[in-house]
Amino acid sequence: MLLGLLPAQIVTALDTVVRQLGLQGLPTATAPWWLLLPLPDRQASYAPLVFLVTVAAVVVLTVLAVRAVWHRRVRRSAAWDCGFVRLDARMQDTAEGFGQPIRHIFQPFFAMQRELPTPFDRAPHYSVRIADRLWLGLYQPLGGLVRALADRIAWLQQGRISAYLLYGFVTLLVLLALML
Amino acid sequence: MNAVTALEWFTQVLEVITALAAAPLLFGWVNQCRAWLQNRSAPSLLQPYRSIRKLFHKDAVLATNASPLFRIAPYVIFGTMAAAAAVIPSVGTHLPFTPVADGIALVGLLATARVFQALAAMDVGTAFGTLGARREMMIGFLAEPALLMVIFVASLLSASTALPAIAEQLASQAVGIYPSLAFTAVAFTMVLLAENARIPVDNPATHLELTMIHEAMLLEYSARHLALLEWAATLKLFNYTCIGFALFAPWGTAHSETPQALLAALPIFGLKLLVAGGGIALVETLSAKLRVFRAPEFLATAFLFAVLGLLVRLLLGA
Amino acid sequence: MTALPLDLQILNALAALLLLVSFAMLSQRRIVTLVSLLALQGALLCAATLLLAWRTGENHLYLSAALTLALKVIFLPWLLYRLIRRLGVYWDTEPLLNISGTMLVGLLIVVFAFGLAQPIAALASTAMRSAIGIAVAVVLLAFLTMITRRKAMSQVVGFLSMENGLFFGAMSATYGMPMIVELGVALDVLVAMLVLGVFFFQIREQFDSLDLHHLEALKEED
Amino acid sequence: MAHEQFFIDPFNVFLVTLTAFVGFTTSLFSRPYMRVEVARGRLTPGRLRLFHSMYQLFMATMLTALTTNNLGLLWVMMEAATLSTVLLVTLYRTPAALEAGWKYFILCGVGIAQALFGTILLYFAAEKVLGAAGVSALLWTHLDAVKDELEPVVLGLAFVFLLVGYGTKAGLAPLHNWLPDAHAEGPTPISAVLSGLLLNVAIYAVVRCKVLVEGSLHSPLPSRMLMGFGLLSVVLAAFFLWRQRDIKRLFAYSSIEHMGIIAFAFGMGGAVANFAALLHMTVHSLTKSAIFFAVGHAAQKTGTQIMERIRGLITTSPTVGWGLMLGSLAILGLPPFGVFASEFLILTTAMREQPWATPILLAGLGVAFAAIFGRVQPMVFGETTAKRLPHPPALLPVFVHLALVLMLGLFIPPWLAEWYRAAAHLIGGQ
Repeated sequence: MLLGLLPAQIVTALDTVVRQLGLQGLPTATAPWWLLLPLPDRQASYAPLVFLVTVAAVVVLTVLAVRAVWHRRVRRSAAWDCGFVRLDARMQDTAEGFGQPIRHIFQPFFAMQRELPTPFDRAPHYSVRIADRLWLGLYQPLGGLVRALADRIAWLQQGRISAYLLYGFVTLLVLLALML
Repeated sequence: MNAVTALEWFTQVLEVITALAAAPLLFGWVNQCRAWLQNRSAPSLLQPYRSIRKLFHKDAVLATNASPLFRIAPYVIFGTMAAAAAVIPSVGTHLPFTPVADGIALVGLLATARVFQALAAMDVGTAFGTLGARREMMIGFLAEPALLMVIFVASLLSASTALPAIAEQLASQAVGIYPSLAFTAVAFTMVLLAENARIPVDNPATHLELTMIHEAMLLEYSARHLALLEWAATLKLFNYTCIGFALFAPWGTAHSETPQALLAALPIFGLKLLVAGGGIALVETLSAKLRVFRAPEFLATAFLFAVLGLLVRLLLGA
Repeated sequence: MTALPLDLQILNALAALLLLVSFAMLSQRRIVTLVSLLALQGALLCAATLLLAWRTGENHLYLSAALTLALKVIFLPWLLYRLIRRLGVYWDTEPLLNISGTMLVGLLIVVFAFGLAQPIAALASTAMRSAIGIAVAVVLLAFLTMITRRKAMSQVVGFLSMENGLFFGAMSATYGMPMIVELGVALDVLVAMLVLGVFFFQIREQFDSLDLHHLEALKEED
Repeated sequence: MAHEQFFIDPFNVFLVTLTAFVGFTTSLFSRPYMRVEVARGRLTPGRLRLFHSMYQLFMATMLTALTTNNLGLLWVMMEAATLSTVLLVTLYRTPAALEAGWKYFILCGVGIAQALFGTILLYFAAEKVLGAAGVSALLWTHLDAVKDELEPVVLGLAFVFLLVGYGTKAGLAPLHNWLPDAHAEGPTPISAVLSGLLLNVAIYAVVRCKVLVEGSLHSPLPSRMLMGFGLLSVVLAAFFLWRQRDIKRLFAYSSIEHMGIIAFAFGMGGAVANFAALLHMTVHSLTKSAIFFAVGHAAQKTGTQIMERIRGLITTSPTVGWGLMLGSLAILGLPPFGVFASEFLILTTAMREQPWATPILLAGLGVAFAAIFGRVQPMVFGETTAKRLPHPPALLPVFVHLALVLMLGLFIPPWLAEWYRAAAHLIGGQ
């Protein structure tokens, strides 16, 4: 929030770091504290605090205007259930439901298995399993490769002391041959 | 930063008031054109004003489980739309508000309005509210990049993202054929139609809950809240048309804050509104409503046009 | 080659004998004879040191010869014999590679050792410079015996014969190491033997046999 | 002649302080730890006395090895260090401990014997130049002064023997097989000291010889060999980490990996690489001993070293949990800690000088990170039914070490940096 509302102050603070690094800092613009001037100032400036205050002012103005000109009477009653008898919590939309359209648009990016109940199902149930293609395509094979490699390398450490001595012996001979 | 003169404040206030007043008029005019084009007898031009006034007098009926957010949201949405009107240069371009917010801040403001609308829709928890919110978010999710691309292409031409500066730059440019602007204009109209729930994406006059997007979110509202939201919707259409004028038809807006210039600019602005309203109605009657999951393709083409405009601008330099 | 003086001839003969004993140890299966071969190797080393000391007049060599005699010819073999009798381990099972295979590899290694020692011998100024090759061969052969053995005891004997090879190397290259180092090495070997003795008893206690295939539990392949 | 037997130069001064400090903290840690072990009946009081006496002997041998000027004596001290620790590794008298002890003794004994032959060859080459001056021919300072006149061929062969000899003690790749068994089976203070200090002393010996050989040989072969050993260790250890079920073996392999990184850095040579290697030696021994302290307590509390059976340390005893977690994050080279600083320096120099080696190094580090973090995280944060332990264990040394490593990661005090720079210059020569 602070960074959003007071960018100019933070940018000038960072500017000192840039100067210390010997790079070219911001031009010493004389913009008022509430204004954020980009480098070529002609482009477009932005004053977050003033913007927020104006919008809030307009909102408050509308509230007062409506309250003043018209009335504030409120009456409570049941939500419109469009003919359905009993609305309960289970019928409420879930987050997954909320994301369904976007997921539908980006279908190819998700490896999604969906089980839709057919109208003739005795016990219809709906389930969806979403997996990240990258995880299936890249990470799992990579993990499998590392595990397989680890198993093969584990054979090196097979417990017999004569094998270990042989490793030492062979390294010594190879290095000596290399050195000649 | 030249001192902000009183006249500039005058133009600013004038713009907001014209927006508030003219928005329902534009909405009424579009409905009238549509009716004529579909050779139906048109409702009167002032019908939106009458319905808004009627709603303001009714008692507000709130759902039992409605939270305070439900009651505040209409005011916030209306407030943001009014503030957006202040940022967009409809009549004059010398606005004190220019340094405060540029095009991108404007898109942010519209996004906040959309967020509040979606939250309010989901607040009561009825199936239709969430249905509408979900679809609105989908549309918004796809329309925003296209809108930003449009503003980006326009700012490429005029080296500034502040809408008044773009308008001034384009107005003073020699009139010629700019293919990049043409493509971006097409993209912008498609975004306008999608964002304001016009025909190809959502039918404003529909009563079929399953097909609604914008209307589904307002189902739970009544009386003054509904009035505010209706008015905000008309204001949103008005704002979008003003953005369209600023980016693609900036001639005739007053480039100085003197009263005579403003007075001269008003009739031209009225004429532009009439033409735009007629255009929207024509497009609506010519096209049929798309299935909800065809809307992404529609908006993807909009984005494609905007990017095409960008490429043409960069490659051909026009 | 002019006829070498008598003592050099004897030294070279002793070096050749040392190589022969290392070969013998490589192929020996009875642990008792293995230990006696180790004692023989120690004796040969001691004789060579004495002869070298007499020839070059380096008096610290006499001390080193006495040390080798006491440690490598008398004390350690006696300790090993006692351990063999106490633990009753007389036979070493078939080594990994059969005897003829090991001999062949041993030959290759000796050739390699000589090839290796050639440049060093050329530079050495000591009388016994040709013996450096033999020293390297003895060290590598001892290494081979340790690899191919299956009993803990024979591995230890291989380790000690490697120490003998190293001492012989020092002898032939530089008339022995500085005294302080010789003492240190001798001390280390002595302590190593005591530790190994402790080990034998513990292994015997845990596995009631000195065979190394019991000591293969810690591995990655489970 | 006697006054030249011992010497202190920038290279071994920081190692001596490090060894003394870690030795001190480990003895602090081992006192309560071993008393609990005796109380548990895993040790008889007699063996406890053996432990403490051998521990002191071990510290003595390491400190003399670091300060002695005579390379022969350096070898004798390394052999003595092996002897003193071999008894400690078999302290618990379990079959596994016995096997680990036997392998440790035989493999290191044979390795060290090669180093003796290397020292003989070194002495042989030195005698030709310094004349048969008895002891002074083996004094490092003398040899260093005259190293470019030494015979290159003999020095080359000597370096091979020394590298294989001390390399076995340092746990470099093909000769590392004894290390995981020895570090896992011995009591925890011993694993901490073995992993933390003895490996450093072995690398110290290798570098001492490399300085001499590099001076006379003028060919990049010794550095290439050291780099080869280093890379092989990093890669092999990284893949070994994947199959571990015992926590101490896991961190033993991690020691092999870090020794590989240090060897690779010394192999690259140059002032920055040497500086980074010295820094890495310091932070590695501090972090690794801290981890072993935490692991010791974790194993003692849960009674097992098998990782699957240790769960939810953070709930049962938070100090151990936090100690282990922070230690593992430090050893894996996460930024605020010193290990990241040194690994960063090594990688950047490698990228500049040996670009072909960097992908291998990065792959090794990546695989190791995945393996260790994947196992430690469930151990610390997994859910467990065991309730919280009444008395928090005395884990002050762990957090002192980690604080030091954190400090080294954030800011290296100028005098320490000066030590490292002088040592790097001494080793690098340029």
